[in-house]
Amino acid sequence: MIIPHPLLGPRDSQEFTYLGDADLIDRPDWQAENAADRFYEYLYLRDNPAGEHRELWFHEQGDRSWLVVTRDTVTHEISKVELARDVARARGRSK
Amino acid sequence: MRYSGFKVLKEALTGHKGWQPAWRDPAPKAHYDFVVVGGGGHGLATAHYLAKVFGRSSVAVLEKGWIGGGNVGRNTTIIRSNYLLDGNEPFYEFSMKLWEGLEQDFNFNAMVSQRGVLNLCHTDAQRDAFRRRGNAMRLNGVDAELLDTEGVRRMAPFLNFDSARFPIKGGLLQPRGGTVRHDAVAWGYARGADSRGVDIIQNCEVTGFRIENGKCLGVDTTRGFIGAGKVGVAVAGSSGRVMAMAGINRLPIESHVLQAFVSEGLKPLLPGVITYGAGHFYVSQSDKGGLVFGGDIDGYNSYAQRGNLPVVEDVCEGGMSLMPMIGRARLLRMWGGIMDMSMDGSPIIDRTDIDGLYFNGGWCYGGFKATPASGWCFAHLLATDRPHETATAYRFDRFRKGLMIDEKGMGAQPNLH
Amino acid sequence: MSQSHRIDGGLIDRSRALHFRFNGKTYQGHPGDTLASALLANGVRLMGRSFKYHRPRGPISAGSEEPNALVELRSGARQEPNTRATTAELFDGLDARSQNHVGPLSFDLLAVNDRLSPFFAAGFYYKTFMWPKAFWEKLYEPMIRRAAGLGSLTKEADPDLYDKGFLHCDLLIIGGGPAGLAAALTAGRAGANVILADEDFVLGGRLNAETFTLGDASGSDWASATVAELAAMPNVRVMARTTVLGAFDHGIFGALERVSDHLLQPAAGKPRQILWRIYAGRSLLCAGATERPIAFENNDRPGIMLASALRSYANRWAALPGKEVAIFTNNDDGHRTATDLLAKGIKVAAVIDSRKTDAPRTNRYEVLAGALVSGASGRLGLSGVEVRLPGGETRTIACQALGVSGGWNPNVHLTCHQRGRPVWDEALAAFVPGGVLPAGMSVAGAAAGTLSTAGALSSGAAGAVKALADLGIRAKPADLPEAEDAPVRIAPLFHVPGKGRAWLDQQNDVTVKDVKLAHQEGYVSVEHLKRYTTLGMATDQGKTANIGGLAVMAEMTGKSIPETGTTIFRPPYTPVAIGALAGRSAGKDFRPTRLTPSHKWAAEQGAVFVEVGMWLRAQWFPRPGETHWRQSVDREVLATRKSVGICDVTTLGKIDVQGTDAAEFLNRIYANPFAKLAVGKVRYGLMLREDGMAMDDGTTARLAEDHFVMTTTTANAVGVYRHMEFCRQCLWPDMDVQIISTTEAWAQYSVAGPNARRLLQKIIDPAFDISNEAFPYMGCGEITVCGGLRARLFRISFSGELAFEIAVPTRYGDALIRRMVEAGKEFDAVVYGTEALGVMRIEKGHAAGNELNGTSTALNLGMGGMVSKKKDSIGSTLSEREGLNREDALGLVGFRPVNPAETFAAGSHLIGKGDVANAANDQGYLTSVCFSPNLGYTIGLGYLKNGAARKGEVLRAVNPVQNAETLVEVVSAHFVDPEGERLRA
Amino acid sequence: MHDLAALTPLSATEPRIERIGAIRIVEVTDRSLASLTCRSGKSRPFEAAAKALFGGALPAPGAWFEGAPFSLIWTGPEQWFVEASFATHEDIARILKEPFGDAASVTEQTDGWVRFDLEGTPVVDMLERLCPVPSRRMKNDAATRTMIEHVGCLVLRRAADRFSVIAPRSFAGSLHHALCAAATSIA
Repeated sequence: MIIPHPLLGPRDSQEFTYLGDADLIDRPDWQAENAADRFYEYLYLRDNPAGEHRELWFHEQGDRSWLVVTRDTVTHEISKVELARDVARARGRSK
Repeated sequence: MRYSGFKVLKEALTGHKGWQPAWRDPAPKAHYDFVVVGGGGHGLATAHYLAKVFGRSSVAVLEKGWIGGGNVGRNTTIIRSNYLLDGNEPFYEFSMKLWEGLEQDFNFNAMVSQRGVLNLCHTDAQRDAFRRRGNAMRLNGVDAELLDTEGVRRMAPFLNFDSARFPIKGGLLQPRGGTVRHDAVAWGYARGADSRGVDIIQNCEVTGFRIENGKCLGVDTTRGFIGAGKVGVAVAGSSGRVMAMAGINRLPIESHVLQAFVSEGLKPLLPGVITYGAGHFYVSQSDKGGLVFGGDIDGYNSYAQRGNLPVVEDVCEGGMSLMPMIGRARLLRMWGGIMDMSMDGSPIIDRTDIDGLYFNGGWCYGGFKATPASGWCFAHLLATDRPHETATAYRFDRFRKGLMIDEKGMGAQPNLH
Repeated sequence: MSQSHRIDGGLIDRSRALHFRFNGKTYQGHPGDTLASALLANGVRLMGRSFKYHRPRGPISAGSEEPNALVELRSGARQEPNTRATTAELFDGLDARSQNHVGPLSFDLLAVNDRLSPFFAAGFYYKTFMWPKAFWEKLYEPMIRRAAGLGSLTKEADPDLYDKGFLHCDLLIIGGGPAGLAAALTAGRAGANVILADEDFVLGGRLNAETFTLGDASGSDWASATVAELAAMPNVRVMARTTVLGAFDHGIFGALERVSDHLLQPAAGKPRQILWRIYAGRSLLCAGATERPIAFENNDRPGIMLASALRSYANRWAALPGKEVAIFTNNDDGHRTATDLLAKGIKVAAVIDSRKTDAPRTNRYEVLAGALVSGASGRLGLSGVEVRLPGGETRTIACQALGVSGGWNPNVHLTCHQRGRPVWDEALAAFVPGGVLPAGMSVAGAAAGTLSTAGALSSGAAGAVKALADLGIRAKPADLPEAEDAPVRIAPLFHVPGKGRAWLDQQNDVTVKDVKLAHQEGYVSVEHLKRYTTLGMATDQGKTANIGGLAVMAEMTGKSIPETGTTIFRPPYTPVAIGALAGRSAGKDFRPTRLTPSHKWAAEQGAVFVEVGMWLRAQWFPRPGETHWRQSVDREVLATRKSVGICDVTTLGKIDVQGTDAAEFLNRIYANPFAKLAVGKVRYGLMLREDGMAMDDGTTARLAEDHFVMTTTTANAVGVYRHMEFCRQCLWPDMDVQIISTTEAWAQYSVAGPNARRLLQKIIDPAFDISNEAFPYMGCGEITVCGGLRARLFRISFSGELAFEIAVPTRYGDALIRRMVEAGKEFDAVVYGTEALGVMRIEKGHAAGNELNGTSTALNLGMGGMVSKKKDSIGSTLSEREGLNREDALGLVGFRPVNPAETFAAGSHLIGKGDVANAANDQGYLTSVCFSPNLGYTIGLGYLKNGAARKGEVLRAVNPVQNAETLVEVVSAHFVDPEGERLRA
Repeated sequence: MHDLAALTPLSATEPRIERIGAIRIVEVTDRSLASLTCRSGKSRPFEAAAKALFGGALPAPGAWFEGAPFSLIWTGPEQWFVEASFATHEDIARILKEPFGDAASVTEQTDGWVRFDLEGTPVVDMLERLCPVPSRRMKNDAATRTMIEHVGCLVLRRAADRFSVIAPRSFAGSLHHALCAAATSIA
């Protein structure tokens, strides 16, 4: 596969390491009432669509950026690639 | 119709006129006591044992395409019970025992070939881990032998002992491990089930579950509604897709693609199954002569049933580094199957929160060898509502409770299991 | 007998003779020949045996679709089984042998299988060999295995090199026939970056095998002139002998270039083959089409081949399998072969055309319209065919060669590699590429079903224009010569009905009867058919067989061919040497090797090295007189504990962590607190995964308010770094923290033992006070050594001794160890390897890789108290789950043998003294075991249920795989200096 | 001054120069190296310091520039490698840290890496056997990370016939072996 890196253009996916579902960005609040349940759901339950999937890739043999790649799991077509840091901020994460 | 050497002889002399279809092609009935969704190895085995062991004959297996078209038809045919953890080992040994009597059970030669599974180790730490595993197997009454380098050399003198990047320091051998002709497993179970009255319905895709008041009443299919007392889903690879139709959208499972490979036919070379402990490569030789081999999953979510070059190359690098004699053998064909990769690398055979709906999946790439036990245990659960004694750990709630069965110790990262 | 069947003309170089051997006999051929063409020219038709029935076989094709003419090429370590004689380029000294027979090729003892074929019908083995049960493994299977298989490998290592390569282009053109050449001209002239790849050693495709003219030139002349023009363009790369083997995601293709297969052996340092990964903006498939046979009784006799192959052998290679030739066709193309052969002066005995009314009439040769070939004679080589005339009478025609033309199948293979399905074209009676193609791919020429030369040329040019337009490159179609433009006229015919066996898949011996049997038994789905009969699963992957099988099944089910199913292809297009897919990553070069800064010195000392991940580390340093590794290791351990030892610990991961939020960042990724670590201090840290399992451990030093240096274990360095980047970028994107690996930048040595300080004082510049008061346990600082070299010093200990780790820029690592060894002489200092390191850490009870196995929690490790509940850290919440906090949770403890003379092994399981050794009574297991030279007996660490509470208990360490069992006592994991007095000294 | 002798990444006292066909593979040891990363919210002072020290804009993603005394290579978002002569800038991290102050994190990298310069007309043919980087299309200011025989590397183009490959130092021997093998293969 070729991942169009937002900064570096098309790169062979072999340079990347895969993590999975981009929801892993949404780490729960440790002090929440139901923190145990929320952490369980966060870590273990996954969207597993046959179709568009937002997922985390790490450009390990490259610029060390974590990326959020939107990819179709049936055709492997990639429709969007963003820096995970930007996505994380947009989802309300900060410090 | 029973198969036998005599029958083959008779038919040969009379022009093969007497052979009947291996299984019937019935139209679906309006209602069954048990509907098994998925005509792969696990679904067919479930139906076979429901009929044979639990005496239930009002059973249908619904398959959207042709039976045996899922992972049972596209794997590397290995059987073994060399597991480490309590949650797994008795189950896989139960499976191994069923393999050992399978052909007589369903009257079909699946070519169960127990020529040994040898896992190689390349570091002292790996050898320690194999000793622990081998001892765990022995404590469970399972055969295991720990070989030193010389022991490995005697079994497989063609391995790279002289110029290996990672020297072979020994291996864990399960002599009873081996291979099985994979398609024959599906066909054999189909025949076994069919002969006991199970309806095997091909080209019948489930399009929805009819659920009322928290109870599953049956399934909508491309051939109409089929009512069911209980519905068992055994569609590993597509678990996410199918369970979503029942409103269960998030499972502790991701779908990944695993590639496998076969070489051109060669005269006998390999003693059994060999697994490389320093690279991603395992190999056996089929009765036809092809080297059947594979490695890691491609590593990203996929329903595509095909993989990409990096893993092909990675697998062949492992192969060449382990057995440099295969350089001039040619890779004939590569294919991909979709794996239910679970969060701890172990499967799930459990009830769901919906009454009457049962689940069997998350087999990662260990599903083939599990086929008989998976079928038996799922049949047990469907028939009795209690888990089989060897499958009590395969529960959905083990992640919530911290009771993971993590053979590789990789944690909640499915592509590493 | 010298080239008795060589005729005039052809594209061979008759000025040079090449000598080669087949089955021990020497023959001559010419440059430009394949092994098959040269053998045919020498009158050899019999080249191999089939898989199951061991039927005598000759080539049916002149290309890579060949199912029959498979040979073992070369000998010794270079022996190469299953090589198609039809594509093996002839070279001087070529040595080939037929395969899969017992006894001589012409008298194969296993041909008895053919006589017994009624017993070997499709799937027979599923129905028998089950009784008695034990016989399968002892008798039946070994027998089947010996009989099965095709060629053989020697068990020697492949001596050749294989390269990999990576190419990028705008347009990849797959196939160099008329369509591909027209496309390449068009794209090349437009200035696009073009790769043109063809599996043949001469480009031109069918142009080299036909007698058509293109404008004023012969097809082959036009092709070679076009290739010359393309080769002169800097933006075009013409790759002959290159098979595009697979279409992968996003325009990535695999291609195999056979660089040296046409040579006796590769030149020194040169590859045999290159696996290219081609990144193509667009691709144009111009792979042509493959003719298909018509099945009839005994249609596998040597001498029966595809009509187009016969034409190729005559036109391109000036070779013929026989002096008298007949043709069997269902379409006009078959007649071309007759015409071409006549023009060469060959006797055409008859053209049997299955079409009653559409068969062309001519007086140049006899046409038997509406007739069918119903049989063939000549076991080892065709002698004649039996023809069933329209009236029902039969006629025998003597011939040594029969050309069969059943129509053409477009080579759609690569269009299927991403699960695309071809569609049926009624007019062609063939599958053509479907609507869903791999991204960026289009198809032209015969591969798209455009079978005329003119059509191929124009569709190739148009295809290139369109593909380039997608990329924003303007091109206009190359001016093309006038060419043959005949329409396709065909009346589908796939097999001739009859009682005898008619072969569909020649290599795997699948006959029409087998397909009928599969239908009878319910194996109707195409996939079931394939798997039950093995149709299409031979080394040719059914290139000439699949459609025939499908057609017979369609006939049985009464459905049309497309309703019955389609056949999709998977990579590779043709089989690829496994060596080529591995490239250089084989043997010692499987993975790169990382060397430590002291490697050169250690090698000079005769150190024994061990692989640790990609690193090579010194395992121990044998001294003269030491004959067993234990002697060396014991000495290293004792000397270190007694005085001082030095160890290269550079392989530990080192990560530089900076920024105003660095302290808080570490506080969150470690389970224990880090925020308040003082500058100039080091702290041990335990890192958990989010699921609560220990991920890694190590020490982290605070060099400044906003600057830390973290160490990781050697094994986890990469994973920890990745995890930290995840936390930094995805979880806390606004934290001011920067991380970078510095593992390689520093040569780091542990100096341990009571004399460690005294040794270091001789090295470290006097300005730096490293006394216990000035530089206490867990202190760190930046210093200089040896007169001004900047260095870092950490007072940390893995061995349990007074110990320091000293780091200098890596280039001085070699000099530093030499200097320290020199300085240590007065203390009898030793340098120790990983074994002694391991012994000392077990003696001290430090967890390492065997304990951090991915399923251990802080609680298991005896560090449950370290997980701070006062802060958020990765893994703290989920580590509270009930299953991880059971009362009988495994706890890390120490073990010693009750009888000190006895030993035990890591991986032993723990069983109560009076209990049966079974899984139900399993209490835990030993993780790390060594002989302690300090204590004089074997010691071990292990996980035991509720371990901490069971000190003093005696258990059995059972090790059934080695038939061993030892009584062990549960003790503290800290065997040496449990109070930690030494490391604070 | 200390009196410790340095070894090159290939464990010799002098840098290795290999000539294979038309290719020269040169072990470069006279360069010092540090990483320079902009701290959060400090881009303004960071850029000011960079402008003062380097005299121009910092290279964009995928680019590098050669300057005197400092050359800069983009290595990641808001991160650059700074290279200078070892003879004059041995202590490069300290030299950089001063002007940037707390606007940047600076880490010594000199000994973390090995650099090989590849020279000769067929250098692109050679790189095509080594890594997926589109070396033929790379401009003379392009710098990119990639993999060569499982070693993560930084590849820089310097001229039509000149590239640098920079890799973690412990891999020097294996990388050199791979480079020589590729050069032999295309020679």
